[in-house]
Amino acid sequence: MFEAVAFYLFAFLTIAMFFITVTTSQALYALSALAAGMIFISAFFFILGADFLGAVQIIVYTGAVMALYAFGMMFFDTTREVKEKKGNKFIIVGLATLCAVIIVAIFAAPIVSDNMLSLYPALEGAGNTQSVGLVLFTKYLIPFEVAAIMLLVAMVAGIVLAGKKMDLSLTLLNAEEIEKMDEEINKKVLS
Amino acid sequence: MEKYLYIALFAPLVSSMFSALFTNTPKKQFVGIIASLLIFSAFVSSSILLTHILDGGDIVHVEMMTWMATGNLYIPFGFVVDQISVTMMMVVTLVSTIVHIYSIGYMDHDKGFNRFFAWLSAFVFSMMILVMSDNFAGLFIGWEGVGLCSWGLIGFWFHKEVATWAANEAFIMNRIADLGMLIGIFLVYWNTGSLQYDIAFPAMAHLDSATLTWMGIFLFIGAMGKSAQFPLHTWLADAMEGPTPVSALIHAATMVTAGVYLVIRSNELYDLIPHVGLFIASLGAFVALFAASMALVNRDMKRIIAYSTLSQLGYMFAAAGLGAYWVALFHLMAHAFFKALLFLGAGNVMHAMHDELDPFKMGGLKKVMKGTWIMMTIASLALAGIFPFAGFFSKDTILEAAFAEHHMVIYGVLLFTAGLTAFYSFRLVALIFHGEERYKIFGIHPHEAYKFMLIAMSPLLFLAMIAGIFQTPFFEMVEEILGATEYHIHSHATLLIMLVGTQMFVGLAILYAYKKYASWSSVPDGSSVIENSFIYKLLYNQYYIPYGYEEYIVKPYNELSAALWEVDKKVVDASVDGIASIFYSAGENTRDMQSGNLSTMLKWMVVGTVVLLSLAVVFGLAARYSGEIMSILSGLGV
Amino acid sequence: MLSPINVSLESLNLITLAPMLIPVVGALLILVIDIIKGGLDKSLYVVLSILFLALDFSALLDSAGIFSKDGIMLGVFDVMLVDGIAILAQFIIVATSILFIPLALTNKRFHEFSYPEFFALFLFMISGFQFMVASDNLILIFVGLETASLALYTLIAMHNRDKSFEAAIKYFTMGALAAGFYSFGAMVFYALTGSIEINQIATVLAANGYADIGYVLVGVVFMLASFGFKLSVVPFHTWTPDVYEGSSAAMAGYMSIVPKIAAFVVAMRIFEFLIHSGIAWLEVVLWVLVVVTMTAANVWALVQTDVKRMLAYSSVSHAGFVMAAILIGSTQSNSAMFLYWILFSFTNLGAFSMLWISRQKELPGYQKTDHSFEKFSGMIITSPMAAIIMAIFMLSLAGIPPFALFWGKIYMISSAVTGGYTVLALIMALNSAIAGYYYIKLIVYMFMKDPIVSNVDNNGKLYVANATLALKSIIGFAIIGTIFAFLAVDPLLEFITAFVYNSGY
Amino acid sequence: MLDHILSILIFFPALAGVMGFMIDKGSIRAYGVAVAFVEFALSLWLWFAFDSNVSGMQFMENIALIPSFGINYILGVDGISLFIIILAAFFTMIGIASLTETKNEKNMIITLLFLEMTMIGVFSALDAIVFYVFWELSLVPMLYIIGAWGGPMRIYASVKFFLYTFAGSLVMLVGMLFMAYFFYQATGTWSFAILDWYRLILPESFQLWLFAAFFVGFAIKVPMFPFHTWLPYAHGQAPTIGSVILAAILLKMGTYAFIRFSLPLFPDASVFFMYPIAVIAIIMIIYTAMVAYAQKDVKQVVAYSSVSHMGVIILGTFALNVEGITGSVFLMIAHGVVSGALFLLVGVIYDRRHTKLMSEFGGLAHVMPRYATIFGIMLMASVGMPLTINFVGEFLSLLGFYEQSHILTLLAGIAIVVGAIYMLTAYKKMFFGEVTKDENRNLPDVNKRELIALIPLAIITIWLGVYPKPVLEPINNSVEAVVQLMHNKSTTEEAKSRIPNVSGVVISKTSTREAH
Amino acid sequence: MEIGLNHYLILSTILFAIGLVGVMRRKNLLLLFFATEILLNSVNIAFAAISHYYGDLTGQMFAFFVIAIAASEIAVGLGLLIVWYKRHGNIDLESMTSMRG
Repeated sequence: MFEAVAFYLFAFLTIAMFFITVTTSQALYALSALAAGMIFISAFFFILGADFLGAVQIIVYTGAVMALYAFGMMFFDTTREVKEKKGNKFIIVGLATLCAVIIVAIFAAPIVSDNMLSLYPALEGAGNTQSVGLVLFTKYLIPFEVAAIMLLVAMVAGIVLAGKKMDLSLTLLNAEEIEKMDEEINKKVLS
Repeated sequence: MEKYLYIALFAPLVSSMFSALFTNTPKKQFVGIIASLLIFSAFVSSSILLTHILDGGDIVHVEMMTWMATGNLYIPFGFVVDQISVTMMMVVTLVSTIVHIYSIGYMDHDKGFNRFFAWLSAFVFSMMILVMSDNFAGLFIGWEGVGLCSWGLIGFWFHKEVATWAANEAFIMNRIADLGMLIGIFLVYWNTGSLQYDIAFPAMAHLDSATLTWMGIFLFIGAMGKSAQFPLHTWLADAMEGPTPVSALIHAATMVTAGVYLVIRSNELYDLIPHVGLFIASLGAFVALFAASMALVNRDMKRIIAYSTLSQLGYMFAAAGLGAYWVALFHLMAHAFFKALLFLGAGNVMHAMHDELDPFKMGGLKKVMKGTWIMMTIASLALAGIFPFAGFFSKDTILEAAFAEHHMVIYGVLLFTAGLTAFYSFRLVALIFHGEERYKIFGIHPHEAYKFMLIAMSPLLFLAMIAGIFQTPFFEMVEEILGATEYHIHSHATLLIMLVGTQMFVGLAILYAYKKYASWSSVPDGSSVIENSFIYKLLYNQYYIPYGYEEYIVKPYNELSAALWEVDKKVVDASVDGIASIFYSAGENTRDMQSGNLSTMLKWMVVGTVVLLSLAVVFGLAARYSGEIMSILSGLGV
Repeated sequence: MLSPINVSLESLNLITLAPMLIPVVGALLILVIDIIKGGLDKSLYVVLSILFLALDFSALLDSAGIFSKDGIMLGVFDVMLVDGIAILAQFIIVATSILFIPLALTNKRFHEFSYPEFFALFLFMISGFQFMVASDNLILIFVGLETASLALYTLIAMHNRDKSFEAAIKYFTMGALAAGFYSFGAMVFYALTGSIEINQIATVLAANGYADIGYVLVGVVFMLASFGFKLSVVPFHTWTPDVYEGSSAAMAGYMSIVPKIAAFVVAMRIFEFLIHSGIAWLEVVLWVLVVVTMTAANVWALVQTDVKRMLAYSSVSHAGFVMAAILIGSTQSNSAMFLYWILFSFTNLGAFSMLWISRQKELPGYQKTDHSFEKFSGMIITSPMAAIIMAIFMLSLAGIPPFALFWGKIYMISSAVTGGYTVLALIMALNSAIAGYYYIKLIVYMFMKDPIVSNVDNNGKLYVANATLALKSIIGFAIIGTIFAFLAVDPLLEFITAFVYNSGY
Repeated sequence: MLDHILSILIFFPALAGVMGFMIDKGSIRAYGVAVAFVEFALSLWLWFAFDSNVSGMQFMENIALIPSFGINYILGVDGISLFIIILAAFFTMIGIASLTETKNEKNMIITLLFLEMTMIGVFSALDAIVFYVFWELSLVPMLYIIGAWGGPMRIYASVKFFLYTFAGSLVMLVGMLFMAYFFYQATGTWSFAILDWYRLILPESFQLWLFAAFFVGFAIKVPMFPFHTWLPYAHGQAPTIGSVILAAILLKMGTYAFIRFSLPLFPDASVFFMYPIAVIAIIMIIYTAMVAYAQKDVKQVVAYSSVSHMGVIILGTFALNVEGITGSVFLMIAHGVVSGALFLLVGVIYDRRHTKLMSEFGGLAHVMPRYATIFGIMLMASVGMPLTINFVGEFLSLLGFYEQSHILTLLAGIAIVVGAIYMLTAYKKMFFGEVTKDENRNLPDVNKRELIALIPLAIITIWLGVYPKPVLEPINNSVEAVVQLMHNKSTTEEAKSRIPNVSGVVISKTSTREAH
Repeated sequence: MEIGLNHYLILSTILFAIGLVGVMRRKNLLLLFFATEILLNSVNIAFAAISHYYGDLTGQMFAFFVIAIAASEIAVGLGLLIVWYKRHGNIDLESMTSMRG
């Protein structure tokens, strides 16, 4: 009973938050709603016994992602009301309705799960975090490492793109300009 | 004898090529002389061959080389000199020798003197191939060859629009007939397995009559074109635009008789299909009358003679169609002599009159052109069939044959035509040589032709007078292959009445012509009553047939061609371009899908997904509830 | 409580990781070098990259040798799956990368190549693609895919002008949506089968006889959408022309080959078993998608005014053509796909390189875009050799024999014929005719129009303004490969067929 | 060397073309003529070494190319292809020799040499894919020639030419792949070798489809009505040399392919489609002849006349007997010579007046008598005058088809009438009458360079018209083999009866020859 | 009332649909990126739920990696936005239509 109440409560809250996120014209509202929605999602994770995931969700999203976005928003100066041209509502609403219909059609009937084998069952007697750790560092070691590479890539990319290196475009400068620039740099280095 | 055969065949070719070398150089007298000599040598060779045949020698048959050989088909360049071809060779070489010599004078002042001889000799060569070939394919080579040379010679004065038009008309009309001929040849090949006369004709005896009928009809269509039979006759009159020696040689003596030659050559075929023969005879008789009627009122000297040629060709076909091949051949020969004479005489007159052709503008020329007058008068007498000139023997035999075969309608038509012939021939003679000297109005000073031209013509004059005596030897010579039917009216009395009656009828016609035209004094200006009568107009306009052709064939053809070109551009091509432009415009019209707006792009992605999703759900539901769906459907009776 | 797990090192089969790790090491090395001493010339990084890629290639050769001896290799808890198609795809990826990287050595300076980060990211990207193709675990595929994609977005943006940012942002945003689709698709499969390994999914689905076909199709749809994006299948293709136009010609050429072959391999893994299980819906939908992609892209290419954009649409069309292989799903068709892509990589890289060497920094008045058709007017007069080479690339792309792509094309169409897809075969053939028009259009400009006066004066320098020995050698390599492809087809075909067949495709 | 003479013939011009890039612009023509002459001499040597009594393939070469997919480099000639190869070499030679184009002469000559490679390749290939390679490749040089040196609409014309034929041949390619697949199904090995395919007997329903697929490719190339509309544009816009080679050689690829592929591979389908194709051929003959009559541009007249004549060739081919097919092969050569010559002749006047409109001429026979003479000879050949080269082919083609259908042959025979109409009218407009335009008054007659090209053509026209045997005999022998093959392969009753059994006939033929 | 897997799946799908609406609707790129976050998060719920109901950790793993991917994407995406913003002073996608057709 508790589970059901919790589910419906958080379901309602997430849906509401995300709905606000996609519809509000205030960027700040959107950001706040998104952050709230993320936290509510972590509640589901806790309900579902995925404690580790819930923690990661809160840390990564509310901690890191939201902070990034907040910085971004300040940078972009979008704290004011966002003016967006309204596109064709019909398409959007139509597509959304279609989605809804499809959802009902798909999940109205239960998914058969009799012959499901649990390949990596949660270990009896071990906490969620331990179990996750075990799987993560055996089976998913490689994806984990690749994810590390991915984060490195993201970092490098972020630095390159947002840093000073992109301020002056060598692509757009012609040969003489580049030469002049190089000379200036050399001067600086020398002086 | 083969040697003489090759000389007869190739001397004209050599002559032609020799003359052709000088085509682009100014006039060279020796070209004409050498050409004439070469043609004469062909004549001599032909004569030697003739004596050989007359002496009862073997038929000369040679095969020079293979022409085409493929599959079952084997066509050699083979030549045969038998009684028929030797007769034709004699006619051809004789007349062409005379015409060559005559032309040296006639074309004296022409820029294209050398070229003329090249074409003329080429014609002789083609004609020789035509008559000497031992198979249909060879015949067809000559057949087309003479057509080509006729084209070149009619259009000899190519700066004249009418001349070139007439040349093309002649060529194209002949081509229509040639198609029939070609089909006839195909029929012969696929039914008998060969195109050689000596294989094909015997084989025909075993064929069913329908096939033979078609064969006969198609071959005769070929003959109709070359011999200008109705309805393909209009080109002959127009062909008179060519130089007069050409008219004499090609359009009177030789080429136009090729059709008759073909029928005679195919006598074995036509003997098997008498109903086609009857058709040929009827058409011949019709053309004889038809052409003669047009000659009655025409005001162009050469056209009158051309119509008379046409008419005489009708006689020949009438004879051939009735099975009297030898009579046809004999008339062909006699006709060649006097008609060539007549044309050459007309050529003299034209020369004298500075190319004036309307006899009403002449008159009284006998004073200045005595020789020509005599020649033309005798030729006309021969043409009219007055005893004892050549025409009497040949033409009367045709009448007899028609009578003897009991084709009284044909007989009657031919007889009546004989009267018409006499009338228009002497109308012409009277208008040209008698009466007042109307040419003076036009300030012309006529003069007689070169003497050597007259001398050259004299053999023809001679033959026109005496050719009749060859009738019996000729009959004896050709009876072997053309059937030994002598057309004798059984009752001598009937024969006598017929002969005398005919002669009197013809004589009266001549007298009437003289009476009416010998003292003609004015040039008609189209105002007289008779000139405005319907019949006159009908005849003068050649029954409006050329007009009809122009209006109902040539013009529609032009228009249809232009229309088809439009169709080609606007339907066939446009549809191809249309298909291409469908793709292109599809691109143009849908490229806005790529609006460059990221939001649109995202929407496209979602749309694609949702569409696929809906399809998936429909399919999934259908699969899940397939049992129910089937039961509902079956309940509905689907 | 937890007991320690003993894993023997041998069972991990770490050798399977070698090819992917080499570029990672290379990338890290480049980054370290940059940190130690900045401002080094790009040639250093180019050569370093080539060296590491060469090492990568030899590692792949090694894997290929092992594969042909022992068959499919699994490694590191069965996450890695090194089978024939993985090896083939990696060969294509690495070889194309080796051919691509010297294109950095242009005569003029361009922004991205001046920074070592470019090369580091490039090597990371290759590694990402390699992981992507060498696994049947949806997680690793996803992570590899994202690694590569994120690097790729940055590489595009590093060209550093408005259009390239625009391109990168468009690509990125749509990529994010595609990532969402991918994860949703994976979720559906996971919900259905409790597994995220393609083999396992196939097994489970086959075991219950596709009872929940509706759910399966939902998963398939999302996968189709996500890979449709990567493979630029209409209507998920909309990023392609913009991104190609926005990035440098060299990058565009690279993008037309490498990301797609990686995506193709994954698509083969995902869709092939579904096709073989006889899902009519998938066949029909794929058929339609293939035909629409081929045809529509061709039709749009017809109306382009910029050569690079035209080539972008042509790449979409080629991708559609190759998608047919997945639909047909026979060994022959899958071999044809690899053959086609190898031949395509030569030709297309050559074509884009030709554009690359003619890249100007300032556009003259008659030229609205970098590579508008007008630019190439009368090239045969001013720069005949370049014109002929470009023409050969175009003819090859159009599928004119005996140039490279023709052989791929006939083999692919033949596989359609063999698979019983007669109408598809006809449409594939006729699409070449439509495509002929726009390839010929460039030839028309180059060979039949009068040259622009200013180009006559400077002797056609424009067309080779960017050329250096390195670029010329790459083009020479591509042109030789394009012309003499017929000599290589037979060994390639045997090699590919063996690898594909032994991987069970 | 004889073992590889075909490869040498194919690749010598290509090699020379590549080397040509090194030649100085001023000397390129001499180089081109020299190369083409050597090539022509080689082709004559091929003829000399060719054994006319052998009906099968000679000088075969076989090199594995893609053996795993059954593609091999197989070459060979028989009587059917031999003379077209010689003709291709010949026309390239005189084409280069008489070249009047001076703009980018070097590119033109190199392109021509490549074109020569592709032409000879098409006619000597015995592997479907190799055939296809050369077939497609031949489009490229032609595209360039028309597009770069043509008239005002040259780009439209060249692109149309390219895409149209390209689209058609792609359908053919699918047909080839099907054929190879059927062969694979039947034998378990892939093969594109034509001689292998000859051994495969297909059920009729398959034959019909494959025939249709091949037909599309060939029909557009020929070009057959209603696929012919690219041709007038291509000819109308192409430079002289382009038209000459297009008409003389490239169009023959289609008809040649019918004999090489369609007939022996699909005998039953050939019989099945005989009447429809004959009807198309007749439409081609009459319809295009009438369209030709309506033209104002003399080159268009010749172009449409080409279509008309190709109709006769098609008709002869689908006579399906030795006479007809031999005739059509011969007519290919004949039409090559004659239409090539006619295009050269049109080029002569175009070089002088820079117009091809007939209304601009008139009375040319006065100022250019030699030109008029040669034109006249070619004109007469074109209308099928006996003792010219065309007649032999036309006669045999029509004769052959007459066995199949009387009425259709009669209709097709209208060719000789309508052909005469447009040709004579055109000739009359150009050459007869008075000289009306002042520009025409002082036109120089044909010069030596032009005569070098025209005289040999005139000689061939007459020579092969009078004595076609040296050419006809090898053709005949090879055609007999083809017809026999068709007879043996045919499965339906109707086909068996329509296609004659030659083996019996051969004996009787020799007997008739002995009889003479 | 038992909360089953289906409830979670439906919730996940609804959130996914909301995300889609956001993706289609938003013109401001930053806000658009929010919507893509929603997409990924919605899937995460489903993964966690399936994982829970099957007693299988793979789903959690997937969700874990999805979070990592989402974080990386944001880094790169914001980088791109910053570059664009520096040049143009806006992050409206309507301003990015220099390439079309």
